[in-house]
Amino acid sequence: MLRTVSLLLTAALFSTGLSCVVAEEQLIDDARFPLEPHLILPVWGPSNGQVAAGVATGVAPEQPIPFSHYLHAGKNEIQCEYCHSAARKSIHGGVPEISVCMNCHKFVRTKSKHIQKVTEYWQKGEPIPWQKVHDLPDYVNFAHVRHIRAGVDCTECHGQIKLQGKPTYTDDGGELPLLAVDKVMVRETTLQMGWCLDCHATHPSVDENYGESAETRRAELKDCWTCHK
Amino acid sequence: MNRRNFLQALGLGTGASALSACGLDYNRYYTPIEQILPYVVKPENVTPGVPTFFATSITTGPHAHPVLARHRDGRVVHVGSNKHAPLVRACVPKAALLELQRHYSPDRYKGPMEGTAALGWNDGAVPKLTAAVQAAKSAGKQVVWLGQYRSGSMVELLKSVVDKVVMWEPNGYEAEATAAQMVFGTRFLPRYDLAGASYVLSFGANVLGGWGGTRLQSDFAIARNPNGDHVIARYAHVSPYRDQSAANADDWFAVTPGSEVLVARAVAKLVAQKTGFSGPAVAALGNIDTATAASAAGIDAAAIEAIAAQFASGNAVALPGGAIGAGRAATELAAATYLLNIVGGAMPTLFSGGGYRAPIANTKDIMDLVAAMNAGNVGVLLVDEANPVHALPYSGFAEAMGKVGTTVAFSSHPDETAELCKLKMPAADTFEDWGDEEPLLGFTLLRQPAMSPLNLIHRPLGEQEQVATKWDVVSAGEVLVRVGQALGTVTAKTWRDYLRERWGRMVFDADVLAPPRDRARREAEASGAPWPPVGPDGAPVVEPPPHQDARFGAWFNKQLANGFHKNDLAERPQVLNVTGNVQWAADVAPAGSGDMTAILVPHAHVGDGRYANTPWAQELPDPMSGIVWDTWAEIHPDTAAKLGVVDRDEVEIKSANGSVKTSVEITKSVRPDTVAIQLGQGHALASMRYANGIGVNAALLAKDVDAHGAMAWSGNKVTVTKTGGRTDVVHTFGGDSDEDRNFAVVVNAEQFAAKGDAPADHPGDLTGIHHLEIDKRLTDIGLTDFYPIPQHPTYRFGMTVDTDACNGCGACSIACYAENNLPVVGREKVRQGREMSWIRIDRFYKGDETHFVPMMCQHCGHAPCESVCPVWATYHSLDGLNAMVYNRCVGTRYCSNACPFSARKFNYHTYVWPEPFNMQLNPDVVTRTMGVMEKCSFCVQRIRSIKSAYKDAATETTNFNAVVPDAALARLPACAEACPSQALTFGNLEDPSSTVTRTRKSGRNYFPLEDLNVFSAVNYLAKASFHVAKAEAHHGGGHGGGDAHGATEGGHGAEKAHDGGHGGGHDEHGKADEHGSAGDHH
Amino acid sequence: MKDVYSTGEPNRPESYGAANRDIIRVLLKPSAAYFAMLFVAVSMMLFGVWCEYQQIRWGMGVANIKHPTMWGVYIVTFVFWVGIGHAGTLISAILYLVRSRWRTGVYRASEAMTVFAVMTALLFPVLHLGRMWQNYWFFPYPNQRQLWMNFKSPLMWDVFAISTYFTVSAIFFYVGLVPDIAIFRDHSKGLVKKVYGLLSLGWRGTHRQWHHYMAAYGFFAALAAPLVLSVHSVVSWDFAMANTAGWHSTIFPPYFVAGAIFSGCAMVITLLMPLTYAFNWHAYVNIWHFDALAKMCLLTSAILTYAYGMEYFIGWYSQNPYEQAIFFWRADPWADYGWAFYIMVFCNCVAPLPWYFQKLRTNPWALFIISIFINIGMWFERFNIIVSSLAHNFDPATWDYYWPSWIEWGILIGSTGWFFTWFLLFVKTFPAIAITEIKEMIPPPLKGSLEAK
Amino acid sequence: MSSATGIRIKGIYEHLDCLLTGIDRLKKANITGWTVMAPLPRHEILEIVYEGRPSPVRWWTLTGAVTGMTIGLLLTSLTNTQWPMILPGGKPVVSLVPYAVIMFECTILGGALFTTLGAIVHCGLPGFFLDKAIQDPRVTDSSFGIVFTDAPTGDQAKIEAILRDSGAVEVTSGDATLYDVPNN
Repeated sequence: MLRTVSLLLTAALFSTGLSCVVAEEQLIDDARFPLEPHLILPVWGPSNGQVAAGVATGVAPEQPIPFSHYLHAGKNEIQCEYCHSAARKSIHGGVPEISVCMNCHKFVRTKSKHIQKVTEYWQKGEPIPWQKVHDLPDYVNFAHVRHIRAGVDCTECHGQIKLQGKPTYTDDGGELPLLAVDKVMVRETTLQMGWCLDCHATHPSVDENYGESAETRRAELKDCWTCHK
Repeated sequence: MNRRNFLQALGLGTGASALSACGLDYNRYYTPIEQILPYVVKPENVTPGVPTFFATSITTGPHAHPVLARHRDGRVVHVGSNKHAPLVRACVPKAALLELQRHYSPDRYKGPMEGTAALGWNDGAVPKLTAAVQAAKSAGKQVVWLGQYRSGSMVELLKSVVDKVVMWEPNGYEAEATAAQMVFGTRFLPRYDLAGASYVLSFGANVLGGWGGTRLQSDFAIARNPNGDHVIARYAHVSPYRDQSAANADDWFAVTPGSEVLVARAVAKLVAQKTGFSGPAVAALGNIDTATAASAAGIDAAAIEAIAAQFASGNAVALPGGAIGAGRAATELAAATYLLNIVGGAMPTLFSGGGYRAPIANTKDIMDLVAAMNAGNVGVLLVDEANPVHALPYSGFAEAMGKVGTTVAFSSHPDETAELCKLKMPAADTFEDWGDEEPLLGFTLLRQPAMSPLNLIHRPLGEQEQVATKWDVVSAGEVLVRVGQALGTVTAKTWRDYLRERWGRMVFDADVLAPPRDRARREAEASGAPWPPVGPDGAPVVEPPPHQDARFGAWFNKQLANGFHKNDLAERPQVLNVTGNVQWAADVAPAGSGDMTAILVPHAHVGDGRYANTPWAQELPDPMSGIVWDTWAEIHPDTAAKLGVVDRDEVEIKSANGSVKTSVEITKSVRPDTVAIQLGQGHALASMRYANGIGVNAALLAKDVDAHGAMAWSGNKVTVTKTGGRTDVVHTFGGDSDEDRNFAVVVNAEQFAAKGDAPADHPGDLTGIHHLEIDKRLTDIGLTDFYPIPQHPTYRFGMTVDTDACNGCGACSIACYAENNLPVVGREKVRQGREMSWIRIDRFYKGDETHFVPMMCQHCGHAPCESVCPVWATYHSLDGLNAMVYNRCVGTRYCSNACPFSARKFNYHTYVWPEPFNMQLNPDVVTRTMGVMEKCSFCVQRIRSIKSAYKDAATETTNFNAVVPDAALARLPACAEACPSQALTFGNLEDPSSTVTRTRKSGRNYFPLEDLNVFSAVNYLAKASFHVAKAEAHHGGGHGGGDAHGATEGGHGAEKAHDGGHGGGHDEHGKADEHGSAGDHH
Repeated sequence: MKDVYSTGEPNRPESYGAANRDIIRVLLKPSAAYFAMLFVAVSMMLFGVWCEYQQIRWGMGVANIKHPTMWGVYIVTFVFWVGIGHAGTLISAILYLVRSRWRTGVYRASEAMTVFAVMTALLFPVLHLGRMWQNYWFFPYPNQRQLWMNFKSPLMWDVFAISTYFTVSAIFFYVGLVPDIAIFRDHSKGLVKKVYGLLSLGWRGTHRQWHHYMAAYGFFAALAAPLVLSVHSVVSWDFAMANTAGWHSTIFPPYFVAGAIFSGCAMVITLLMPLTYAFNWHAYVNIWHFDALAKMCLLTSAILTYAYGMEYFIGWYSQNPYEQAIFFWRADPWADYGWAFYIMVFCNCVAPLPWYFQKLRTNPWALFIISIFINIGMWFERFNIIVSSLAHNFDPATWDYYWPSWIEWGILIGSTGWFFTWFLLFVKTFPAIAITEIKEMIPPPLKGSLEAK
Repeated sequence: MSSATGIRIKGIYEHLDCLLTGIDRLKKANITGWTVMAPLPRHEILEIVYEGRPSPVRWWTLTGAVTGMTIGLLLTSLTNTQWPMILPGGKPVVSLVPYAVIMFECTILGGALFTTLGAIVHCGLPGFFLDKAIQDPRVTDSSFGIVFTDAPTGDQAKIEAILRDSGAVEVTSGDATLYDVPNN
């Protein structure tokens, strides 16, 4: 008797639950106002995924062109802002448009296979799909312009870029030895919040730039809404 | 498992143990590697990450308005105000923002189609259209253009391509234009300048709800502001229905439907007697006596006399009936108001001829067109965003379309009419097109593309790839130019060339070339030299066309940069002469049988239906009823009692033409013998996904036009019966009364006019609010608060909300949606109380007044929400902002419970923007995910960028300590920028000269729930009313409250001036009469 | 069979060994009825888990919380269970300190109830979070973000108060259990013996152990006693510290503590009454105990009634318009939540009144039914305080009506299932009567032939 | 602990007065190293053994409470001074009134945890620190016992005599016999 009652009770409980949940799903599932469900067990990432930005250093995704900062910025001493001209004006550092590459590479090493690939993009009018290495979460408002104007050196966040992308040459029998770059761009810093805060608290540029109001600026640099959207 | 996956697994372990980077991207412990896609060649003056502003104009016809489109990384993300445009105050019309969302609608036609088969432009659609036009012309059939109001070059181009131009909108200005033809002999719209008015008399036109363009709202706000000229414009509304505009009126005369014309004429007669005006206008008024008019209108004759007395006292302007006054005598009503303006002396200052002059068709013209179509006289019908199939269900338009050889839709979005067209040639919309509009005589607005036609970039995301979608649209002008080329009537190569050529001819020539040419001619005439000058060969010198002049390119670019051109016609008063006579209809009463009259009202946001498929327009609550995503029937409480219905009951409304069933909303905003229903809804078209199935089409009740061919929307008797059903209409409003909690506060208008907002001895003394007293012993030792107000080194941002200027239109709210990436949650979730609007426009009825009080986060100095957050997700920032860090929020929702203003909104779900709505998202504001609180941030992203901009004002050096001046802050947040009435003013409370600091010293300053002592950064200015008694000085209490501020806010200026003994002295006597006598020294 | 209707102290078993054997009976093979109850409890719990899964997947939107009522059934139920969790430690600690004799029979079961109720309550602050997966942000631990928490927030006090309360009452509970588990260990065999052996920590009952044990037990009681009073005070500050009218009141701490004891004692009656009959424990728990519990309920009911009245008096006396409005509205029988108010008043102020008659106070059915009324009433008390104050908060334009969704009911059901699952498992595996303390009430075996020092 | 060098003796009593007599006689005979086992903390036993000496657990409790309070104060104050510009609701960085709640809770928590620790240490728990000889299922049931885990071999007869004379129902000694306990 008791067993029957309890079984019936449970069955009733579950069927009510099921119908409620189905009704709830119907209410939620409106294609006009789509919702994104939360993953219950986010165990495995997409195949092209990386660990969420900021956790690990040494991240170096494969890039479409084996570009070498070692050669450009290091050996040839091209200033950072020659190519990354947006950094002084914009929140973005600005990956240069292909026309900037072509300024030189219309004439320089045009026979290189990699340069020919760049030229191909240029001629087709397609952007080069660079993979993002220094990626901050969407809720962070980072402005290159403020840091550059404050006098923060690029290397303080981006690391020793001039030493990155050291090339090796393989003689494949062609006219030019083929350049190979092990890691085009490596994230050397964590880009984590605590890392940002440490610099905001101690960087000497604040005292130089703000003089008497440096203390206020230090407080402002610790204010959440300075960096969070 | 390959090496990569292994490393990822390793990385996950690291991530999990470091417990970091789990912010709003919580869903992705892995983030996809994003791509950086640089430009191939960077466009000039575009820097990725820096917004570019394009001066352009938005919406068409008489409503065209100059704005700045904010372009960011290839797409328009917001529409801002054009501060430099003359004749209009800097603001963003609601329609501009709705156009912005419409621009990104997923329902937009993606490209030219024949039936449902996709076509190409150059090899399909355009040749087909050209062939059809040529065939029609050779067969002697008409090529007809049916479209929304357009002016400027488009009209000229149309006239050279098509045979007949029918520019018609369902709730347009046909009665006004026809009346102008009757009275003044030309078909145009008069120009109203409300800024100088001291009495505005509307016979139904919702002047504060968009009638006549947003310019009138701004002008009225100027007229309403007594600072400077000590006059507050009084606004009287004569109409059976009180809409959002009429709710702002000081006097509402609820006349019987159709009788507005009688009242207008009776008033005009009386005014003419008072002013002694004589002339043809008086004669044109015909015979009418006050008593007859009063009895027909159902109001006292004394009321008419009072209106006339007010009107005759000068600076008065009368406005016609608009959509609500469109009864059986719609045209006569417009004519009567013109005559009233003339006899009242409004012409030519407040009422003049310098209005809109482009074609305006009557509904009768549509009916004629239908007849012509049925007769087979129309070979090609071109439809441009006009939807007579839906708006005029009895016109037989849909059937007639079948009898037209080729029907072409230029509409960019599907609607009932466009869907029936055989050929769909979706035109580039307002953000992708060139064009111009002339809303006022001599005031021309340019339109330029602010972005290249919409397309979704191919972007790999995870393992699934988004298919590239491109909206393959071409400007309607471009198509017409090509057709014109084929016909041989147009020589320009492109639509842009056509525009430039016309601007060269019409504007540049007059502006730049004509003055020296005239001078040369005068000199030639004086010296007897030949004119035009002759060359060495003796032949007259042929000047090149103006647009080929060497200076033209630079000149045109300058006009483009401005977005407008104004010549002296715009400023010169255009006097109108009464040339015709008016045949006054004998019977103005609604037709049909029934004991009620249906007032068909364009929906406050959806309008005549053009924004029905725009989620923002649907989600924004109706200003008066708070209803969203629906139509409803407004019924007077007495009538409801008679019918035995309550709110949300279903009723059937039946006219001679048809019937609709809809929900009851009981309100005192209608006369007992009328029922008001919203137009614009009731679409049943799957391709309009947001409009589909929303409400009913109230146009089913109306069929007839008046004697002059204008649609008589509100001229039908109906019977209302209870069906017994219930509806699921969704309200967003709670109580109608502010329960005397000082949300809605009035000042006596005359008192306010006399004093203005000049610093008062006792801030807030005009409002008559009794403040809680603070013991003198406490104020003496400065102990009014447990804790001092936080220190702010440079800024404490604050806002002033002028509830007298606010008319409840909702532009601020939509601007906020656009700027801050607020999701639209849809009808079902609004029912559950989940609307996300950061600005809630509270509507309160109090006394004779309807108050619209925009409530947003008050950024309190002592914010109750901050101290309760366990994780510091909300805190008081250095700039005095009540900051909310979304990605720190865990979602306890305690802050929302603590907020006395209920200003916080919670993300119940992770909302997704269906593509391409996501392209409108502001990249400076993160989209929030489920479980976090959000609220007004005073547009912190704009504050951040303007602070940065002032630091970088000099290109080479950086002034790190630059302070943003008040002028640059006043309209900084999106809401303040959008407000047509400039009711919202932003600024720095630490700056003693800023507007926000000054208004805090005004006599009508008040803070809602001030006694909670939260030290809001938002102060409110009371609404002026002609119906309240003058406030007695209320020193005792007032001082107590004031002193609290003076003592605790320290350096906030004048409030300090009356601390100490002054306030305390009065506090000692607690009696009202003593306060009264003490108040005399004001 | 002993006279279970007598109001006197029960007749104790004759010897220590008899007490052991009486209690050890719980380890016998359970009946079908037990399994049926367990099955229902587990099913209810699973239903709750299912609802919670929906809530995590789709967000808080599956619950009906809405502006301005941002706290609903979850917080109501949280406060309810925290309140239930008061009686156990009150009985075991405070009555221990005041050497109340009737404590002995009921304290173990009510302590178990406390621990499980607090475990149930602890679910709610987590699962009511919009982002429950971020709940670790509530705990102070050094992190790379250099972020800490706001210790000025009542919710933070809550975190400390509830987790401290849970820790201390769980330790207290366990410490009390150790000698009794040792008894079970010595009465069982094989693997079971090993498990009990581990759980009893190898208790031997040496004089040294008893000496320090008794000292520690006394200190635990002394520490737990103020904690009992503080926990619900802190919970009440969640409301009293917010300026919301209807919450912002200094009377809340005593009012909440009294309410907690009220509901807790009622829940002890509700749980122990069937247990006593099921296990035939009349020698340990009888009407004498229930009578005492009912008297506690009567006292706290009177305090609650006073508090309800005082809220209205202060609402009137303060002349605060917001306070007045909210209290007037709450008591309006035709207003949105009038029914909830009158359920509360009936269950908490009127329903216990029959207990003033000794006859009804000693009637098992009257005790059981009225205690259930009290449980319901106390849930509605929290519903009234939380929901009605929020639904009519300061800005009249936002007023709205809240009614829980099925998901919220489901999670409430699930929490009940969770509680009863633990409780049912406990009574069949552990001594639900404190054997050792019962032994203290039995006269020691004396030979009498030798002189006792 | 099997490092015992002496003899193990166990006496089981069924009556409290006999047990108390036994303890008394052992004390009078200046014999140490006994352990009394009881199914319940009879105050007579504790009094006769400890003669009113209090348990050192109280010092643990005091230390724990003071430590907890200090931690509460430091945790709240130091973490909030790390973010001095965050003044929620205008409240000062170090606001002792709200922190008092945290300090109170930490005091109780610290006190309880240290008391537990103290009790564990002083009671010699968990039991594997105790000699296996101190184990008899009868003492959790209804009997009492006196156990010598390491009595001097020379005293065996004397001790056994005292135990028997005072009324022990069973006296065993040696190793194997002690571990061979009846199990019911």
